[in-house]
Amino acid sequence: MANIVASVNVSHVPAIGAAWDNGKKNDPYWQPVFDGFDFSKKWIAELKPDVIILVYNDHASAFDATIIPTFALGCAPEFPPADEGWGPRPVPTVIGHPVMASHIAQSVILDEFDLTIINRMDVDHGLTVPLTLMFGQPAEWPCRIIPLAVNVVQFPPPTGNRCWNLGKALRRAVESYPEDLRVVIFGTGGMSHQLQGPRAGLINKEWDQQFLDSLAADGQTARAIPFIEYVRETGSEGIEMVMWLIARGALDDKVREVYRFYHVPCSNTALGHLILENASFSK
Amino acid sequence: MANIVASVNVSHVPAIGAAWDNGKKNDPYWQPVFDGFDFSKKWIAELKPDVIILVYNDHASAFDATIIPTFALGCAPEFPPADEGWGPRPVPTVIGHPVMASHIAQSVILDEFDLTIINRMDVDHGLTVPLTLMFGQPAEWPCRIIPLAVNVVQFPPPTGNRCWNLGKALRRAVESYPEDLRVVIFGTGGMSHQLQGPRAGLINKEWDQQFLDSLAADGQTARAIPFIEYVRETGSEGIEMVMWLIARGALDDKVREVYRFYHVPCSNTALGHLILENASFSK
Amino acid sequence: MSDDTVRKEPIEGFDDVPGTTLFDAQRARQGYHVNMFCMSLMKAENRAEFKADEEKYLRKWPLTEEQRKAILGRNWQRMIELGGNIYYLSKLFSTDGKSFQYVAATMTGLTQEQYAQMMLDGGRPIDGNRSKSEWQARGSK
Amino acid sequence: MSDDTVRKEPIEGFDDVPGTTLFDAQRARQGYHVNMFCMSLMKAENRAEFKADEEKYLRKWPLTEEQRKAILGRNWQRMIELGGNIYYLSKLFSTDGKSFQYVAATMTGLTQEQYAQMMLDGGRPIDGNRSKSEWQARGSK
Ligand SMILES: [Fe+3]
Ligand SMILES: [Fe+3]
Repeated sequence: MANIVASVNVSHVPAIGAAWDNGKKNDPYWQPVFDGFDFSKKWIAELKPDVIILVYNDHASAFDATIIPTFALGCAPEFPPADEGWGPRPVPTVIGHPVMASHIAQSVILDEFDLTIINRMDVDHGLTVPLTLMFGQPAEWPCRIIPLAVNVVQFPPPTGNRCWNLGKALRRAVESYPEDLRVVIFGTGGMSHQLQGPRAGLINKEWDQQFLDSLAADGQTARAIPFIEYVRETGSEGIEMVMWLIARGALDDKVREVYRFYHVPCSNTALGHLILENASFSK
Repeated sequence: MANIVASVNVSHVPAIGAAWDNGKKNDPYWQPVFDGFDFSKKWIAELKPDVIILVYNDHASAFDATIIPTFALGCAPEFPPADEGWGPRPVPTVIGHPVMASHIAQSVILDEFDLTIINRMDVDHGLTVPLTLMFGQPAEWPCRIIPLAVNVVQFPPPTGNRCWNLGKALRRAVESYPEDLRVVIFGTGGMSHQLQGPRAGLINKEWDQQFLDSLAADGQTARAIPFIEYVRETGSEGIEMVMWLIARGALDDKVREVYRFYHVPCSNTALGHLILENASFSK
Repeated sequence: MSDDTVRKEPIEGFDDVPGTTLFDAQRARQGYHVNMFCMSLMKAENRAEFKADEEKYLRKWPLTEEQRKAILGRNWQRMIELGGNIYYLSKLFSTDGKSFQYVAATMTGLTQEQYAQMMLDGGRPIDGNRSKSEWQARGSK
Repeated sequence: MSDDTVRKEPIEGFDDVPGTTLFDAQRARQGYHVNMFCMSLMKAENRAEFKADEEKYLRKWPLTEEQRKAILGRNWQRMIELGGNIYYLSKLFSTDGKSFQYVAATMTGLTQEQYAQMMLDGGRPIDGNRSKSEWQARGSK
């Protein structure tokens, strides 16, 4: 049977991708950001996941204003990098896992999640920046990736509680998959940031750390945070953090905090990064 | 406040639209079908709904194989008839209610339904045939229509129980809308039919009548029917009946059966039609 | 990658329903290009192009040879077996000016007249058609 | 039809958050064509066409005069107020070779240098920026 053994939570700031792609990774501004992932690169290279379920949000790239799915699972064989206005990022095409993705889709729909199935999709910085941070620049991404796109752009996003429960359903789906596969789930986006209006540039370190603390504990405090609190305390784009709850919901109640990194600023954003392993998991 | 006062359940066989559009409505084969809606036309003309929430399934018309939403709510200002391969049906464009539809979308997402919002969509026979049956051939449809498209084409469809609960959430959404509007909900598709394979042409009158009986009572028996029973007893396309459960879930526990009509054959299909009014509603 | 053609998770009881193909995700993958080809026929200009030269038009989709043959030969049952879904296929038979009833009949082994008469007589009865064992008992395939 | 510009259902507490526009369904309707225009810039050929003649290119979308002016003048805050969303707008400012930080800074009343320095210093603090009353108390708009 397949198993979700750990979660990787990480911001997916587009400027990180631009810095990497334009050879600025050793600039004084960017070096601390990339250095913050040295441990993580080693950790995931040793863990060797077979599949990553990558929870992210599309930033008006694959989906335009004509269609806004709350939860969209990528079941395609591959997902090319999107052209977000400056040409596609020079990163490998993401190779999916159509059979496992379809199994997951079936399982969570039967569990009464109202999924949208996607059989063709370009993936934007929300999905590719976390891969760059965790894997650098390989010729091919080292494992199969199942994208799960969550609407956090147009109000209302799914509630934190719904996201948490989807995580639980994903876990059941993975554990009912007959092949022995090691799965890691990524929750991306966040942390505090606001990209618009006179309040742009808002950062709330204390709140962000409390959120990380809650996830590293049982997550129940984070799960109950209402939309208005994300907006008020973490900025209009801080709502992306509900996606971390999907990843947390997919883990054991008890987890081990393996690594934490927090850095300000990253363009307009507080970069947060947290690796959790299931308490029940031993390498 | 707005109110759902009644449900109209009706098959949406494409051949009905073709018969009407090609002037065959008085042919001996078709006349009994259209006569079966004489009462219904009068009933709805007297009821004068302001808005219809029309639950139907897209038959690979608006959505192709690249994207399959489980529940998709139409929030566009208008919805043109789709070209299903023989040109669009010569029927009026469907006028939506973007403000109310957005209110409903917001409400049901906050109620933890994972809706897909649609801002542009052509509507196929699944939506237009019920309108023809209920309203004939007016220059414009007599009220605004909010389409709700349900995936019943690719397994798995939403469960009957999920559909029922979505009905309940739709009701809450409508009742929290500030304008005084009379709303009727349509559940379309069904009844027993199979359009493919050596078992094509299957009809199960007894089962269909029991389904109608359950909806006219409290609906709880119908709500619990598993997917395999629909397929086995009513044919591979009989699963469309889960959409009737959305309409039933949106009503009072107690309803009045106002009208029932059942006719075989309609092309490959058993045509079923049931009008229910909330027990709490008086005209 | 895992074998994509065998359903790993038989739907409980489904495989016992006779004469019926379940359009699940694996079928949808198998028939993806068949179905996307059919969708293209929702535009009048594409229908015209297809009618002018079917073989040439079909080259736009990476179909298997079996799928190509089934489409050109209008073998509806075979298209279903190769991952086509009846609602997608309806764009093709509508382009041909055929009806759902015409196409359904071709899959049953009955003539058009026999099928139409069966429907007029109340349709295919459920008794005897619930399970494969019922079909075997009466010698159907 | 009901008035489409006034939000009927204020999100509990949201209207008290200062300097922030909620991109909800009504904003999305208001800015639909602004956002769809931006999406068109995801193709290199469209970017070239837009750069060659912005006014002409914009005529493809039924924009309001205010929206048109805000786009041509790259008034990002105004685009947000008229229903644009920052992720859609990013296709426009990426076409211009501008960054999220550049655009965010223009909305704050700070210079680029001041904004960049504020971020280096740890960002805009949350204290004093939670509510409109806090803004009024310190005389911000
Ligand atoms: Fe993001
Ligand atoms: Fe149908």
